[in-house]
Amino acid sequence: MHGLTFDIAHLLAGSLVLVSFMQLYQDRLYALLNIFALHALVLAASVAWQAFIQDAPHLYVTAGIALIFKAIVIPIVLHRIIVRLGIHREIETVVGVGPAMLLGMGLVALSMVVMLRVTAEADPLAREDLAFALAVVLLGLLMMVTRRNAVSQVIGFMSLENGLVLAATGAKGMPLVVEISVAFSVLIAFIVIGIFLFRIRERFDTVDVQALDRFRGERR
Amino acid sequence: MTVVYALYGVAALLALAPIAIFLGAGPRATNIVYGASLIITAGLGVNALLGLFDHPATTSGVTLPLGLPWLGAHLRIDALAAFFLVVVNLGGAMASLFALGYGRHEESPQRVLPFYPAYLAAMNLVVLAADAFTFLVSWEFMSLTSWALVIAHHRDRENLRAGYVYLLMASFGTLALLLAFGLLAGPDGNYAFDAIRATHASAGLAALVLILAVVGAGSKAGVVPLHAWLPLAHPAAPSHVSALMSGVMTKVAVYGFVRIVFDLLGPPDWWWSMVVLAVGGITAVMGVLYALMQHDLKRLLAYHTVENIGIIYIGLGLALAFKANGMAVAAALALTAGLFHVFNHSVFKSLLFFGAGSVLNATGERDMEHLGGLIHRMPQTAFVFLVGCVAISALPPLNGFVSEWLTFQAILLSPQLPSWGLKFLVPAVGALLALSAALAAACFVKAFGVSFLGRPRTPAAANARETDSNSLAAMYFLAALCLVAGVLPGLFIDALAPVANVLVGTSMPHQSGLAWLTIVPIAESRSSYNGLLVFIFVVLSGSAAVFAIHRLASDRLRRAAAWDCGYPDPSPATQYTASSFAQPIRRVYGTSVFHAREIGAMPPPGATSAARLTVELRDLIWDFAYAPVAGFIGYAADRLNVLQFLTIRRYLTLVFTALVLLLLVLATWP
Amino acid sequence: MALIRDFAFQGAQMVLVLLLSPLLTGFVRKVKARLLRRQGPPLLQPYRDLIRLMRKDVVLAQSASWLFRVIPYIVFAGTWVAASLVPTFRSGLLFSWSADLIAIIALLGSARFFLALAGLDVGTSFGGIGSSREVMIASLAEPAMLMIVFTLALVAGSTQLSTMAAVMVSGEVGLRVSLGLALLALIMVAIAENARIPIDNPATHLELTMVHEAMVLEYSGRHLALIDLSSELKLLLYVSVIGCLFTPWGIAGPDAGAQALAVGVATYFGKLAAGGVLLAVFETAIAKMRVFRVPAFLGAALMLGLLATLLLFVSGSL
Amino acid sequence: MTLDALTGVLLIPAIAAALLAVLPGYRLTARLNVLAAFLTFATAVSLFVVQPKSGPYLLVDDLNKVFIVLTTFVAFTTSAFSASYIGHEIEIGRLTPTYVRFYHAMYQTLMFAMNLALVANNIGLMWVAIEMATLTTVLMVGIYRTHEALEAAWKYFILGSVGIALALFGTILVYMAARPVIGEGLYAMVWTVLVTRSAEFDPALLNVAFVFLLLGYGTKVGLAPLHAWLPDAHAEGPTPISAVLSGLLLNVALYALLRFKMLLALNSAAIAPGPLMVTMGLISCVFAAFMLYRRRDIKRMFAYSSIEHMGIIVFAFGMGGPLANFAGLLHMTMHSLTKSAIFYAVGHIAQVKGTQKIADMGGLTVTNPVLGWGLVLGVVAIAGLPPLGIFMSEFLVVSSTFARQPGLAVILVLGILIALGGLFLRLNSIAFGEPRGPTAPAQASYVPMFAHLSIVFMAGIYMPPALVTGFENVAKLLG
Repeated sequence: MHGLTFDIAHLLAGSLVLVSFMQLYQDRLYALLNIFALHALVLAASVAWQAFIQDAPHLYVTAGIALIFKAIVIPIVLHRIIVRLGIHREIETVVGVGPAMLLGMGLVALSMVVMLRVTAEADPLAREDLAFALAVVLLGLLMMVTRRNAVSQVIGFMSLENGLVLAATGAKGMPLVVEISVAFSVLIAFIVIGIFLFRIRERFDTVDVQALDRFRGERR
Repeated sequence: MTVVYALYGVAALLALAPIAIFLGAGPRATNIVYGASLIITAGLGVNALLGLFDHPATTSGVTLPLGLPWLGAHLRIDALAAFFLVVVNLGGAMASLFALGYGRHEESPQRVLPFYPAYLAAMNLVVLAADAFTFLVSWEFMSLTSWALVIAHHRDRENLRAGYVYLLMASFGTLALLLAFGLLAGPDGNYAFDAIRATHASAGLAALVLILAVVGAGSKAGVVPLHAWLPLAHPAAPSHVSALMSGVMTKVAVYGFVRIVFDLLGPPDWWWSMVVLAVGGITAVMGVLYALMQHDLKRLLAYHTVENIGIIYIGLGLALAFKANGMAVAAALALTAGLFHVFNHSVFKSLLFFGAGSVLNATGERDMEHLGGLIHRMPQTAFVFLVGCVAISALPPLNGFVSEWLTFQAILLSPQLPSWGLKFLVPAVGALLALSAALAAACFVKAFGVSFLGRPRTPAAANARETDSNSLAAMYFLAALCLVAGVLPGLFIDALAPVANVLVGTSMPHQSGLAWLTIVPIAESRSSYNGLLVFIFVVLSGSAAVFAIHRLASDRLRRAAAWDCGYPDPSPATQYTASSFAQPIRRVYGTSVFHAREIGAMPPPGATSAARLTVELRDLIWDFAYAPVAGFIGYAADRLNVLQFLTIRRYLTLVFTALVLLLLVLATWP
Repeated sequence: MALIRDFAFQGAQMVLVLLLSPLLTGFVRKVKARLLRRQGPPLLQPYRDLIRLMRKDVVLAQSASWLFRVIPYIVFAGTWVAASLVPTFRSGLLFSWSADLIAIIALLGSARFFLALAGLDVGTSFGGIGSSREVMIASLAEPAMLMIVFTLALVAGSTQLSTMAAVMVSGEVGLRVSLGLALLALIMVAIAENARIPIDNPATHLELTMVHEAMVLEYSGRHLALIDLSSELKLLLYVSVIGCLFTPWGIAGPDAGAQALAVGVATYFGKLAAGGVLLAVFETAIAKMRVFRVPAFLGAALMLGLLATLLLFVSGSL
Repeated sequence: MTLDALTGVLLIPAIAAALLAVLPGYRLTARLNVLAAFLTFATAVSLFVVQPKSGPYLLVDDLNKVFIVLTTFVAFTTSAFSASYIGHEIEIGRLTPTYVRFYHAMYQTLMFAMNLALVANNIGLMWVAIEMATLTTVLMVGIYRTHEALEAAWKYFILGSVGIALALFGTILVYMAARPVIGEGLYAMVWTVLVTRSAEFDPALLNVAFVFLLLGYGTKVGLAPLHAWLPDAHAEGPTPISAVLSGLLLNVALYALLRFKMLLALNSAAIAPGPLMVTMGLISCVFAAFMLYRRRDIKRMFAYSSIEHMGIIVFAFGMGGPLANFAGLLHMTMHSLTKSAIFYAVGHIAQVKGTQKIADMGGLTVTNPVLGWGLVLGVVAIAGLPPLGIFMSEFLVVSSTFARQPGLAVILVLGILIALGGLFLRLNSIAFGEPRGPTAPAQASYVPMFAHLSIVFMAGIYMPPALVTGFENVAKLLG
């Protein structure tokens, strides 16, 4: 019994990492969106599974949020934004896909090394999960820093946060998980609205130095 | 008891500062503030003097519940402190008296009056302090108040720059001292001086502390190469403050040095003296050479302060050398020489700055090239200024000579020193001292001759007015003091005996008992000097000559045009100027020290334009010590400033990198 | 009784140097003239010059200040006092301990200080030239002189001229390298200080290379007389210093009898004469050097003095 | 939960925020704002009289008492300052009444969030509170709706969110480390429980957790290289918010960091948190010192000086030991007071001159003596010159460090010196020299500014024994 539960949990967590890699691989926005939806889907599945094996019903809420909000609502909204801003066929990676993948490998390895030093009596499930979660977090961050496009950076941030949720749900009996996932959804909503309202076109970094000079008197 | 009285005085001065703010800017405010500080500092001086003479009573401290919580503010007067308190408050009282007249011409008194008493109080507190924290607070407070006084005339960009450099160097020195005290106090923080005395630092630490003390106190005293701020800041302040900064504050810095090195640091190592001696010798000569190249009167005086600090350090270095080799008597002689010079310099440097201030008031000029002939318009100022010049040039029968004579006597005792380094260094330092003395005389011939003698070079100089009675009173008093200290040095040497007793364990032989008030450093067979007799001799023979000639030969006198080998030129422009007077010496020393170059631009044949001779001087110390630092900071600031203009993604990259780095640290953690 | 005697000797010394100094100058001039196959002025010419100048009116420049009129007396007094403290024919003078050799040098220094001021007082270009060059020369000569003093003081263990002379005359000193160096340096300094060839030319006017004469150009009458007298005193002083330090033989002790005193006086005259002749020969043999060669000359003197001192510091016996 | 001072410091701002959100009228709301802030402060002070017992959610001990009182006090004075500041903003029409209402509501919300973060006994709750504080400040930074304001707000928002995420991950890890020892559920996140058992936690987990917490909350503290949001947020928001950010929010984040440092310090097997903090502190100090030199915007300059001082404080706490901890606490207090005072002055100056460009202001001591000298005094204090309080703390930090780690102390001293150079370089042209720019007299209340400065001045000369013992206890607590 236990073996099976473990394996399924591992399977889901590992596939989450895998999906993160697939995200890194994409350089077209639509594709990226779809992959992210998949990411959220896998997360929802693993959270649900955790809810099941820990028989902690409140985790189902989290799973639900992940499913509805992240896997459906956000992608649709972002899709519309992309259309609105007309940036759907941009190639906007800073470093090429290859190097990004390599970096990703390195990060996964790093997170394994860091996490597996944890002594085993912290129960193995948590340990493996944490390793995967850390990997997902790092990959999300990597995504944020290797993409120029606001939308894909949001996606990066969200997959980072998926990693957090994975860790949180993996942490058996952790209180406030639901609250935290809600809080994060709010945060993301803010970001998306921000992009939408402030017309942040291609990227966050429209930091036009000239404009800064003019306005802030920070001329060099 | 002395301490308590002193504290009352300091408190009164501190209270005077906020009062001054509300008194505003009128002449009334000036009179009140300077009058009050005159009275208070005079009282403090007398108090300290009494303390110096019956000093067993004075070595008593008080501890106020101020400053560091679990330590409190320790305040204490021992002989050393008492002596320096005398110096400080004598200078303070005279400056206040002078300012009673001078201050009336101040254009922005409200920027001077509040800080002036606070400055005096701070200098007193530095000397009174008996724990590291109180000492440093007062020390930096002293810098702060004087900084405010330096930028009193802040509309002049130069003054602002001077103040800026000054504050930076002052804080640099303070931080160096802070580190020194950090070492002395040890990890569990025994900041009280008594506790520090009780523990003896290891040789390595002591060496570090010595270096830090030389740097920290030196940057305040203005030893080369840390002197750069001094000639900028001292002239920028109002003249009575310049007098205080040059005549008194540098002495407070010397006090800090003596307190740390002779008192707190424990038995000296043999090579310490070499550091101090080398610094002193170089400072003396460089200072006077810089001074010779100046034609701004106050800046010239400021550079001379650097020179005299060098002389003082030479005395202290010799004392250190003798002390390290257990030659207590010689050490006492050298230390007394150094401290006596401290007193002398504070007297005649204040006098000279007062004179410069009076000239500034009378003509609005600091540049000697625009002065001249003032002896006709301001005879009294000229007379006292002349006295100051003779005194600072170390010429008998005035006081400057006595202290340098004592230093020479100390040098003559040094062949007994065992260490070879000293055997080579001391004669060289002696030569440097002699050189600086001779150059100082040259420099003051220039200073007095160009600004007071000759014919007026500008209308301002031609229409100068004699300065007011208060200023004159202050200057006459100091001039008289120069003479008294010159002809009756025995009294002062005896007064310094307790200080020497405290610091090197013994003192010079008692002088006041000797016949004709002679001074005898070691033994009469070795050397002796009697300023009084020499003075009387000179006066007698001089007046005898006058009497004889006027009685027996002629006393007739006709006025006529100057002879000048038959080519008299009415234009005052044909006189020797300051720079032309310095030209031979510039040729001799300047070419190497300042890379001095003279560029003569002749007009093309037939052109009627004038030929120009321009002189280029480079301050190598600035170029090679200060400019690079400033350059580096500017460079680094520019490079780092890029980080202000990154894009959010790049900032995220920074965060990401930091995270990965830390995780790597963890991964590689044993 | 003894006190009165000492007073008498001190007075005698003062009068003696005052009276002898013009004679020495006259003597040097005479010898120089002879060496040049000239008749030369009579020996007593300097006295005549002085008296004549004394009688003349003083013509004072309009721009001259009170200081200008005081300075000659200060210079004279300072030099005279300095000269009268140097043991000439009898050591242990009453007041010799009131100023040691360093103080004597410093007294001359103050005399020079005021003289240089006088050069600037009237505000003419010549005076300026003179003063500026004078102080430049002094700035090297004085340290050199002090180094020499150091050397001798280290040998004698004292800076008191009487004691030094006593030590020198007692054979214990012997011949020393450092003393030789010191003597050489002292002669060079003496030449510079007394404005002799090759540093300066006491006999010229209206020449851009002159130093001392340019400084006192504006003086006339009794003032000029005093200035001249003091420079003559200065020459005498240096000769007697050299005499009392390097050839101390014959100087009578503090409690010497009449015959010893006679010897002392005789030897002193001898020393003066010898010094005068040597100086004259030297001056006629050598040409005046350019002003900006002077620093090298005096720098050499300074280096010699420093070297001598160093030798004594490093090993007491050299 | 019972109604005591502890809940008071939370309820008062909450209620006030609700009220202010609906009440109209600038005068009334401003007064109410001040009143609420004062009540909160009074309640906080009462914590010293009667110490309520802490529950699983809320906690009060010596450590956070200091923070709470400091926070509420500065919040109170700032509200007084903001009353006069906002008045002027309305006059010149930079803010509409609607925005002012929003502003006041947000102000109290921020107070609530910060107090919650300080009294939270549950690390999850603490995290939520800090996130809340961040979001509110983001909204206030962007309140002027200018291009640069939005730019700054956005930057702050993104970097802040990432920081929050990292901090959360750290928090989760701490829970994971605690769970095997304490058992599942609430108590594995309760601070007071964690402290007692942390020696048995898994060190490796704690290490990773601390790394994430250091970076997450360090972003809020403004440690380089995570500081990027701070200067712009200070420069573009309303000045009262700059004061609150520098004076309070940084401290709150620092407080969180300290809590976790204690946790790690108690576990001997885990890595020593000290070196990490020392390193980041030194980097921030020196880096910010250099950044001061090329500043053109007065508020941004003082923001960088905040970074520098946060560096010094983190350095001190990283060094540890009773003396250094004491110095760190003292420095933090003094810095909050001084820096907010400076921002009060700067706010009025910017209003008088109508700009924040240093190049357009000059000779303030001539045109507006009180403001000018106030600023000079503030800069003198912040530069660490005596006789003001920061000198004492810097004295303690440096002298106590130099005996243990000479190299570090030297670097720190250099940083301080360079910073002093940068500050006075600008001060010269702002306060002295020929007057430049408009010279209208400022209609301002100088009370808050001089209140702070006089406290700092007093502290530099005389520290009341009660305060000293309090700080000493905390220093011991921090180990």
